[in-house]
Amino acid sequence: MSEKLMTMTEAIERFVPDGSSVAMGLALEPLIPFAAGHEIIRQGKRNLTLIGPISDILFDQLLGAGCVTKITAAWVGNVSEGLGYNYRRATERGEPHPITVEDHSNYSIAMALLAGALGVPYIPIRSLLGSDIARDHPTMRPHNSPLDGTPTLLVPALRPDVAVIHAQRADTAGRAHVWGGLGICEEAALAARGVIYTAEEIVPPEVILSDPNRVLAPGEKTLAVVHVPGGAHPSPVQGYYNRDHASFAEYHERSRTPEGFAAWLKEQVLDVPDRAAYLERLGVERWQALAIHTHLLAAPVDYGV
Amino acid sequence: MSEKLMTMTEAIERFVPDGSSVAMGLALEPLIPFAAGHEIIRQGKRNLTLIGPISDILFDQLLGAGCVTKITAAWVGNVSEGLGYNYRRATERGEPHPITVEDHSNYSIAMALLAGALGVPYIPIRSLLGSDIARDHPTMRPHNSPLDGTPTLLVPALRPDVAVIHAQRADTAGRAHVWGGLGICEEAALAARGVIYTAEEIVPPEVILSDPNRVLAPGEKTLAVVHVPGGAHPSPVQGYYNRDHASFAEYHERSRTPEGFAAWLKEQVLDVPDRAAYLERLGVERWQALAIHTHLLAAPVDYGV
Amino acid sequence: MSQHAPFDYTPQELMVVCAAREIKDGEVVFVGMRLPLLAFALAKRTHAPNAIGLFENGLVRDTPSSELLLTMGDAPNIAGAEWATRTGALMGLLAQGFANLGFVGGAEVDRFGNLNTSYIGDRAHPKVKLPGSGGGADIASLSGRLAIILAHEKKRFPEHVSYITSPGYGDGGDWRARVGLPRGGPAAVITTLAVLGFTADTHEMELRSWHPGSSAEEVRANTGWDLRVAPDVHETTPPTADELRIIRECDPQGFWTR
Amino acid sequence: MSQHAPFDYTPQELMVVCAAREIKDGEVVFVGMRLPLLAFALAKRTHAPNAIGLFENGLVRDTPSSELLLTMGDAPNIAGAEWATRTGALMGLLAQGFANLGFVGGAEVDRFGNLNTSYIGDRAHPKVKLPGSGGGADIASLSGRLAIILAHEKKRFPEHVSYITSPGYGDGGDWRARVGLPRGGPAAVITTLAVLGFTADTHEMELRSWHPGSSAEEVRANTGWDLRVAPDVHETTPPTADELRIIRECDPQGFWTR
Repeated sequence: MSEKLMTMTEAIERFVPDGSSVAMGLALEPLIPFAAGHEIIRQGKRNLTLIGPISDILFDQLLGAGCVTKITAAWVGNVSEGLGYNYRRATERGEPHPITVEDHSNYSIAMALLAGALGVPYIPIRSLLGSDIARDHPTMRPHNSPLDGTPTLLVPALRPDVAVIHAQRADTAGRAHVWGGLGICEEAALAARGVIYTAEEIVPPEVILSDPNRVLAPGEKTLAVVHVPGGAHPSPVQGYYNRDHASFAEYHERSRTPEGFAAWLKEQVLDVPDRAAYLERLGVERWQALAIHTHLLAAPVDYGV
Repeated sequence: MSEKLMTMTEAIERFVPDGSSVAMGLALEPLIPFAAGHEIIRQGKRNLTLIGPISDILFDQLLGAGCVTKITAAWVGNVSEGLGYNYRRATERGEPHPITVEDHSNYSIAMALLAGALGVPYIPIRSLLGSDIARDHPTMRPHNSPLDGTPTLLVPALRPDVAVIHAQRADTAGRAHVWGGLGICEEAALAARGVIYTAEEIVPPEVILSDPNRVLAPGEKTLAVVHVPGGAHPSPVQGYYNRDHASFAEYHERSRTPEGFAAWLKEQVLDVPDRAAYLERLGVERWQALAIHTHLLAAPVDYGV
Repeated sequence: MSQHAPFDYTPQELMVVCAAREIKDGEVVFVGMRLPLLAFALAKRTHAPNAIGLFENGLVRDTPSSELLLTMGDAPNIAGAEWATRTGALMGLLAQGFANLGFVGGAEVDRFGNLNTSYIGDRAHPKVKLPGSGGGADIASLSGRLAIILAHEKKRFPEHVSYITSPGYGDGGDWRARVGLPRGGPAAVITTLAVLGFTADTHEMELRSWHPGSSAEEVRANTGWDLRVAPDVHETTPPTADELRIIRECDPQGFWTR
Repeated sequence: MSQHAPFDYTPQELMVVCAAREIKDGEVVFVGMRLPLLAFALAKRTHAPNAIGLFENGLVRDTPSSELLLTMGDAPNIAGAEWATRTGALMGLLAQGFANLGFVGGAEVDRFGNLNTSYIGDRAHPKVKLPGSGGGADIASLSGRLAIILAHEKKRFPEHVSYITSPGYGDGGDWRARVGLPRGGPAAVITTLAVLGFTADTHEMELRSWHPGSSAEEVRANTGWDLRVAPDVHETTPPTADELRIIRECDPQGFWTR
């Protein structure tokens, strides 16, 4: 089992080339890999296709930074605040440059990645029939079921080049425990050609192997494991820290204008070397306010033989 | 949340009517609900359709007892010993009566139940193409993908009337924790119109809700919860007891002839009122020999907020 | 209480109460975000203690969250859930017909209950790009009944939405069956001014009740077509003191309700 | 060693050794049951320490089980797995092309490597009803290479199997591509008498090596058609003392190997 632990810089340099398709924000509001996203911005990646269900401001940040030419998602904005201004500027005015958007619903993006994970060409669903999402989508197509003639919408398999997933803990061989809200993390990890895990903790293999039902995907899918405490802030990590609602509000205000966003980006991303510096900038007090105040341990489970 | 705890007698009487389709043995070799199967035999259920991936002698017993008219499965026999003699007698000589067999593979039965769980009409797979399983199956059909014209085999959704699942622990509201080898338990629980859980332990709801990622399916799917310690013997239950290999060997020998099977059935099922009496018959010494000798606890998980 | 009610609550609080009233006891409710989160909590604590909540991030809850939620993925919404699974598995239950009722919001709703949360204006060069469907289009496609919540402004009630994100009744009548949707359709539209429903045959929107302080005339004047009025149209029953107390316990800062 | 070898090991032990030799280091192997379980353990402890094992009950293991397994679902095979998931998810990886090599057993194999584990004789009134596919048909359909293990008896080697449970090369040539199978096909047939392979063009079975104590003649006499013989046919390299020691450590009672 090869060693997959590396720095964020190396992981993004090696496994997120310009032009690649990158699945992120797969657990919906929690576990969003902001630290990885910010490193993508710092490295000036270009022509990325971003894939995800909803994206709680991370996609908006990558759009504003000019890294993205295509969005394949069900929702892009700021969940607690509303619209994403960079998403609006990109789609309405082509700023900083035009992008293409492949609209999905949360069910259709989940089924597209599930089809990729299952190695099947498509999954025929009965949602979105009659919607303009189905009408305008470049690859979904209506098809009457050969079994009974009823209408279905074929959702073609989607296989991202890489999925970036923030996990509570991982080992250096690339196996991770992820818990809480799971969203489409598993479908994406299995459908992707490879996975980058960013993790709150790096633990010995025996910790991960002590609970194989909790492992997200086999280590053979893993490209890199990066140790990034706080790597999902301002999104929450079950059992580690809560959502920093104020950061989402602040981003909403400051990203209203291109100039405001540019200043935010310089201050929060470009002038910040890494996540440790980011958390230092955030300040101990604010960080501690997000800390877990009530620990809720899962009941013991015995895999004994 | 309604109370769903009841006796095995009541659960089988109410929720496994003659002629129903029953999914069992869904974790493959472990967690086979033998106690429930034996109660089905004692109640003399008839014209059942049994659905499962493989069946490690439980299906053979139900066939020999005359409960079954149809098998929808990938494999029926005795995993550590080989063939199932009642399955042979039923298919080769129509004894005790003729049955129909819908052959599947483990992947196709999983996809049939997954399609039922996802509410989609079918899943198009690239396995079994050119096989006689595909040629002879009454409802699977070859179909070139409308997306790229490549051959696929459409596996239609399967929705059992009831899934019977043996769990390590459940609460009286019908939520269960199942761990270890999972097989197609989840697909079947979600595809079935209802679920009967037989459980090693009945625990307070807070134990189950302490680990929502470990819950197999929502309680609203549950018809009944039955407390049956040892209810999976001779199959194993991770963390509770190991597989009783000798019982499978003994069954193999004794079921070789119809007379031998009849004697086995009388002794092991018909003359045994319930699982407690069954375990008493088995004997403390033999039962203790199957006990967990090495406890292997899963690493702690915090759902804290 | 009721004659003073208009001064005792905000429009959002009344909308939460109207939304809660759509939930019948024992129903499985696809909750979604914002006001419906409070409506679910309110219903559970009043007339629907056995209601079950579904969330598109993969959650099933038989109890409301212990804390105010700004997102469905906040840690308190996951702790104590009865099931936390994959979005695909949860949406599969929705596709099976597991949800009796679903809630969605929107920027625009039209005469036949079609919702737009994607593009205002031309799809290629939109005047406003909205965030998109999320799970809304699925909830609208697959729930047994749909309740829509939005602010009542003329621009938000065009005769035809510029983009159908979440299908309502299309162009009316049996459109849903014709396009292959397995069930459902909008049952209620809850706005800042009124509660509206849909006629049984043509599935056209109609005014069911105006909120205290508003009127049928004001509602029709703020609707982008000649809105039908139900024969039994009446004033919306205002919130009770109990309902308001519970809402304010759930949202003490008024994040969603002020 | 080799001249005494025939007396030092059982046919099953030699088959385990031959099966292990099919596993290359670092490969992902769909293990299945019985002898391949031992072959996987042997390969891991000798030339293929980085091989990964897949099991159709949803397991991925990077270490062999600590105890002898009578079934893949035995508790020791699950404890310490690197992934224990749903059969559907695991089979999905197989369908993606994740497995380099798969193992299957069978009751009958024919000239083009098609396997029957379902019906001997007429499907409607079979002479013998075998247990069926299990995951075998999927492993044969979707693995990068397939290794088949069975006893070498004439009745088990008919020119055409009476029922194709697990597709080999059909009627030969490019049949797999024609029927739409995405990859793969049998690479080796390991029997009690020999190791056989398949020709590159017609995909017809051919003798590659006879086991010590057997001969090309004996193998051909126990095969139900005029079996081709590879130009470089030779005697099977017998097990080494190390290989036998490891096998006997894994199966001290000889449950699978005696």
